[in-house]
Amino acid sequence: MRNEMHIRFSAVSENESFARVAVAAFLTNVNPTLDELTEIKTVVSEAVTNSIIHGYDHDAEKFIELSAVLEEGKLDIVVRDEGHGISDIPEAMEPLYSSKPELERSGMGFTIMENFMDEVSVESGPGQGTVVRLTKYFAAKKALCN
Amino acid sequence: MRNEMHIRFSAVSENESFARVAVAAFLTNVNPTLDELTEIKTVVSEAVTNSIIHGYDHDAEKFIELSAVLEEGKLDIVVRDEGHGISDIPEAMEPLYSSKPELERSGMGFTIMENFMDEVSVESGPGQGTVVRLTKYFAAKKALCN
Amino acid sequence: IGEIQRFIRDDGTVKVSRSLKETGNKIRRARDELTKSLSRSPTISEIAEALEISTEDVVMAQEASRNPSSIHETVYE
Ligand SMILES: Nc1ncnc2c1ncn2[C@@H]1O[C@H](COP(=O)(O)OP(=O)(O)O)[C@@H](O)[C@H]1O
Ligand SMILES: Nc1ncnc2c1ncn2[C@@H]1O[C@H](COP(=O)(O)OP(=O)(O)O)[C@@H](O)[C@H]1O
Ligand SMILES: [Mg+2]
Ligand SMILES: [Mg+2]
Repeated sequence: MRNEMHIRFSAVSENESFARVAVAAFLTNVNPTLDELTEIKTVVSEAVTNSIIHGYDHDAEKFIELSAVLEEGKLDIVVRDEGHGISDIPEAMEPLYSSKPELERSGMGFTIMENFMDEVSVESGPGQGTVVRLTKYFAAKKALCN
Repeated sequence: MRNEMHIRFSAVSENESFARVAVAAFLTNVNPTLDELTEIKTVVSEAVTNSIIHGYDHDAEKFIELSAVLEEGKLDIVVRDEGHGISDIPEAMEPLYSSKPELERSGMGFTIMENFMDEVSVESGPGQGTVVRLTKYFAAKKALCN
Repeated sequence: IGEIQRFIRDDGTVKVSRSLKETGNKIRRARDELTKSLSRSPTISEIAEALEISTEDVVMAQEASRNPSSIHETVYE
């Protein structure tokens, strides 16, 4: 069975927590382990925070789109903003690279996403917004653990 | 500040719980009491269940839209489906009326919504889907409670 | 050996459903105590503070420990 949800929400930092819990609640149906859930929530936080801070420079009038599709143990998450975009994607994805080090950003957002998810892809360009696609295989992971 | 979220999700009963938690998580920003939260979640359950059971006859390919807008203590919730619709709205909203009593539906869904929310309105017609609008004033409630 | 057993038990395979149900029971107890001491329903942040957990966990656990018949109890009480 395929199950999907698509959320559109105001780009305010308060909604970072909302986005995390919404994805966690959506995943409850596959009864993940605590670790799996923590990882997914962390990854969603990183992507949503990036959209709020880097994509929109904290413009509360803007919107972020967060999708999750579950199908046969495969989870696809998409985080999309229509913000400033990224000009050099490979550079942005390097560990420790941050265009806003003055905000004490760690530059580890994309590294964390790549670490916790099975696939990560980024589509972006200056003025074109950013789409981050994250995939995780649940069934496989579960088979390993049991 | 205005904060909004719009969710579109598969019309499957597993997502009833997802919808409840998503709204609860969104409301965390206004720090509701557990009682307030339980009431809102109950109301969301009733409206979403109606869309799944009555609107779509459990067609998992269909989608439900759930919106929540928070602005100065006013919460507007909208639950929308594109299902069969309701031909006689006043009759449908009567306590104990159910078009599917054989499913052990209590016929109390709309009554519960009217009981827990400050305003309830229904827009629907045969073949036109159903839109349920629910409003609750949070600030006022809180002032009363303190 | 105790160390190893603890390690094995905590190897990250704890299902969320179990953990949330346990927290849900603590929330119910905290809610009852706080309702008495405050003479009103506690807010979600008051529960979180009392149990030293996040409001996110309160939201998740409250749902997980939900009694399916509670809707009807709420209405008919
Ligand atoms: N949604 C986005 N919109 C615009 N730029 C982004 C977005 N996400 C990431 N970036 C760019 O990629 C860089 C690296 O992101 P990340 O690894 O999360 O580190 P950090 O957020 O700590 O800077 C950011 O500093 C920013 O320049
Ligand atoms: N989304 C909907 N689409 C079509 N019909 C609906 C919808 N919601 C409610 N109804 C109609 O209104 C009636 C009353 O709803 P409700 O008070 O929730 O009682 P119950 O769900 O127990 O039947 C339903 O039996 C159904 O005929
Ligand atoms: Mg980042
Ligand atoms: Mg009903």
